[in-house]
Amino acid sequence: MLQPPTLPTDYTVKQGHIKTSTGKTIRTEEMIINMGPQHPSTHGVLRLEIVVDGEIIVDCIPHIGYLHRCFEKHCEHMTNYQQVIPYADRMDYCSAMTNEWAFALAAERLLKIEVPERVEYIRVIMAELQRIASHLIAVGTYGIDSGAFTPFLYTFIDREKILDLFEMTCGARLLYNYIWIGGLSHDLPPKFMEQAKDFIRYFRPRLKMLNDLLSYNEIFVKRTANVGVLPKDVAINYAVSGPQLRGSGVNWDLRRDDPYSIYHKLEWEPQVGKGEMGTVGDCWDRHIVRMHEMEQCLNIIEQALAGLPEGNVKAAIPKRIRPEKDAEIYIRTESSRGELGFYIVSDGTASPFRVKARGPAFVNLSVLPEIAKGGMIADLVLIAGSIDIVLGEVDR
Amino acid sequence: MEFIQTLLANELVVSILLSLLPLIFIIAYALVVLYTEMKVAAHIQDRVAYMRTGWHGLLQPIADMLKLLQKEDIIPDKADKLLFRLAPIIAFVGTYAAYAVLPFSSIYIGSNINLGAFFLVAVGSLVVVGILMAGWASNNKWSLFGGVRSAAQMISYEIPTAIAIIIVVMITGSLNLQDVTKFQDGGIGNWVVFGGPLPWSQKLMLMPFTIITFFILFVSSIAEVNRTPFDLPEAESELVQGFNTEYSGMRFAMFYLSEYANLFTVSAVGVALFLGGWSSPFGTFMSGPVWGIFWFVAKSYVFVLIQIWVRWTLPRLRVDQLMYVSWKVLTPWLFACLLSVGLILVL
Amino acid sequence: MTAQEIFDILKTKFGDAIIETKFDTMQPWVRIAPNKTKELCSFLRDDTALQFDYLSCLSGMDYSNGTFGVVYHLASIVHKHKIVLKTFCTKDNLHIQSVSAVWGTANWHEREAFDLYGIIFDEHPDLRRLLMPDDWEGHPLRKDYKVQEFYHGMKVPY
Amino acid sequence: MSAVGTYFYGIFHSLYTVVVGMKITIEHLFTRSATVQYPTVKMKIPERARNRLYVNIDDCIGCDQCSMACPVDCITIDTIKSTPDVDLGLTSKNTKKRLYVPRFDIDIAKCCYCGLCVWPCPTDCIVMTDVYEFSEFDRKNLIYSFSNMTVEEITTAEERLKKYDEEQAAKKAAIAAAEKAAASITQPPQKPESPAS
Repeated sequence: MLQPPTLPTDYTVKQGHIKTSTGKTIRTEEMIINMGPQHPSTHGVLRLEIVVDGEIIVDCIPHIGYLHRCFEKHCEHMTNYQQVIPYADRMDYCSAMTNEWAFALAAERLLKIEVPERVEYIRVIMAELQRIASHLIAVGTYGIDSGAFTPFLYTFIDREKILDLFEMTCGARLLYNYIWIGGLSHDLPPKFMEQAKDFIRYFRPRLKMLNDLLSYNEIFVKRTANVGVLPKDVAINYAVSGPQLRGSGVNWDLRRDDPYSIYHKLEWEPQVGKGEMGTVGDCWDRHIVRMHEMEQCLNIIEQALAGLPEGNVKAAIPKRIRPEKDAEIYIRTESSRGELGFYIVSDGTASPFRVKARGPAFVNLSVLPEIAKGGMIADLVLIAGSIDIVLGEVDR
Repeated sequence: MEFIQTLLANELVVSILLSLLPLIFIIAYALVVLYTEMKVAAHIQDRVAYMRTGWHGLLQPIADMLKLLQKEDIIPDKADKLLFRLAPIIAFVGTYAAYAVLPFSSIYIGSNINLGAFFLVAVGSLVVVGILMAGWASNNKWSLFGGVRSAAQMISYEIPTAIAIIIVVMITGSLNLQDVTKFQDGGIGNWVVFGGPLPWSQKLMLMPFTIITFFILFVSSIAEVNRTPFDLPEAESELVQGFNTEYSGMRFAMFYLSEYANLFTVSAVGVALFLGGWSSPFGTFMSGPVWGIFWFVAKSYVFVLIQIWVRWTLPRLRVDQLMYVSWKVLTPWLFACLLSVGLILVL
Repeated sequence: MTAQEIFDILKTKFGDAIIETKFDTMQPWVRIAPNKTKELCSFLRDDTALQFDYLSCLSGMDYSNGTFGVVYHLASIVHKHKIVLKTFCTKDNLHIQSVSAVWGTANWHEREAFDLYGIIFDEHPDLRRLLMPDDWEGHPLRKDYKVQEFYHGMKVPY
Repeated sequence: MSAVGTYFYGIFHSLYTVVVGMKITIEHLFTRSATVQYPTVKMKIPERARNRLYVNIDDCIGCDQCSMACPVDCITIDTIKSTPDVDLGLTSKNTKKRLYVPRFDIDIAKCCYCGLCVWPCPTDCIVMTDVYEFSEFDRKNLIYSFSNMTVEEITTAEERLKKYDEEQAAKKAAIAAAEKAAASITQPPQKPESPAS
């Protein structure tokens, strides 16, 4: 066995002295606190080892892996590619649809399958609905992080409506196994169009309400503006993606910049943080980018529903999935949290030789120590919340 | 029988028994407020809350209390055991003692001392000691944060509270809460929040300042009872319940009780000082000692409802913003009010 | 810029460090020497014509015949082109130069590769296990990995 | 804005947004709740709901495809071949059953409700039902056995197969022997190869 190299992060606590007004000297010491794994605002089982000077954070060391479920090892042991999809669902359980799409897309490119156009449209509708659902969780839990409990419940009411749509389509509410390699498991049910349109009509005013209740609430703005500022260059250097990158003012959306599926046919605008309330790239920007993105998602869904062609959704599902030997591909898609990439290497057998999942939450989290320093504990909670991590994807 | 009679004749025994009355009131009131809070919170959030125990879950608070009473009393191994045990009691005593001077009605007041308002401010800060103790004794860093935050917060917000009380005292001319209430007796127009029973010219000039003062007292009273948006000591998303993280069962219940009792105290202070206390808003209509209790409790209850409503709407402030609000907003505005009210009264 | 052009630039600049290029795959890749990664990647990032400022993915690999490797998927936000770099090492000499000084994101990716494959990234600032516990035995994603019987008295194989 | 202006604007703007928020919440205080009283009131489950698995064992032909499709290996199927003299009947799709299924266990605790097992089934005998309330106190109770064969039936089937196999083996041996004999009769024994010249 290889010995791991020495561990450089054994943090030595700095000590100092303070003179009081009476002339006494008091010894001060930084304090190391464990935040998590069982902490309500680490959104799962993230452990943050924070070094604090009073309430000011001096250093923050994330420890992950508490929810490691060996996704990559499992993939290598599946009997076929199709079986990976339920596992991919469980990576980012708040946004399962985009996960399975990413994997299916990678496998399709590997097998050189073209899917029917109807499938593409339905996938886009589903992925955008999922993005709204995922952002609703992000926004709602962000409300909780900031101390407002009520928006969380409101977002969950809206999310339920999306989950109803999903359940109606594929029978599952959270982990769908809906997007298959080469197609879909079910066609849309007859009432879907109507209900989806109802949802869009219902959801627009709700978004405004959420904005009034939370986003533009002065206390919330004061809590999040100018907090956890992630500058553009650091964001790119850390390969941050999704709403977090756009919140930092980088106009980068894989749906437009590395287009897949039918996104190039639809009209929409990536939302970018403008520093409306403070600095570009602060927590409020990341939050408002999510809020605006939901509106864009509604636009995309409307267009996709309008242009939905007829066709068979299972036409291209292959009987045997066996890519060429040594074929490999890295596909990146824009999931709810950012760039979700799958690197698949095939050895010509029915099961993949290697699957690497590049989770957006994993990469986005790695920038946390950079932006958390200098803030307060209360800020750290909000910074971690604004990254919108899902530990299932961080640990895979 | 005779023994009981002699016992009841004993002044000490009677006063002990009488002093138990507020305790019963606190517990009953806490249960009612608990129920209200849960129901209002739930309906604000489009839920329904308790529905199973009793009609619409009316018995649930009692069940909750019984559950807390019979839970195991866990004391952490590394805790400072004496302080740990003492803390909830001190916190509770702090709130309980305040009930001594609350004028429930024109005849029922625990102790009609001349320094009533002053006593309230003094005794109210005892809660800080209890909470700080709890935070320290738990030997938990998060609890310590909660305790220290609580101390800083309560001490900062004592100042606006005290100044607001001073303003009322300037208008009414007494520190005795019973006198303050009597001063406002005789209808809604005589309440201090609307300038008190003064000549119209003075009243109109005073009104903006008294309203501001009342509002500021309301804000700082929310902060004093550690409720959202000022719930930093508990802050479940940051400090995981702060100072009472390590408490369970009976001791936790005492903190809980003291929190709700405190909620009533601050509302009652606001009511007694600004909203006419036990006096009926309709002058002589529906007034009297028994109606007095009704009015006093009802007015405080409205106060509590508003606090609940605020709690389930707003996010939480950060420590520095909390201090900002206290020192840079509330206190200077109150000083301005103090000055203006003084000038108006002198004129 | 196409992969061909990028690889040509790299070849003229680095010569020997470019071991092999392959174009007939779905995504063309270039194999580089394991001890030159940092230098080469800094060039890729800083050169104005290339500007690969975005490290999409860094994956450890076990090619099951004693060869290990790391695959870098680079992208450029400015120029919107991507390339794939590969570097190989053998089981007896699992050393690859770290690129975490070039891209911050490589830090955690490399820690993950170290954790799951045991590839040692030289000059890495903080090479600890990432997903597995610090005292876990073996590197689970290797093809010949055998799970340990007990971990702190807990039975491991389920 | 000047510092003083910002100060006053900040205070009044905060109050304004707080009032806006409180207006929203008080409106919700008087709207209908979005939740239902679960055990007494139940949400309608759509037709396609994927919940507990059910196997119609009469239709099962023991092809093992569901078990192979399962990503978590929660289905265990044992089969015994039937002998030609036994007729196991037809499935509802009029295919002939050729295998006994003495064991068809689904460990529903492991099941991930992905529905992958439903699609490959040639006789549509494994389906996902809309039953979602099946919690148990003991995990063993979550292993559902769908096979309806008794122990005796299994043993007789096994014995019959054994016997049949033996018979077949004997027959085969006899045929082989007969062939050999026939071969030895029709063809003269091979001559030893002539030594290389």
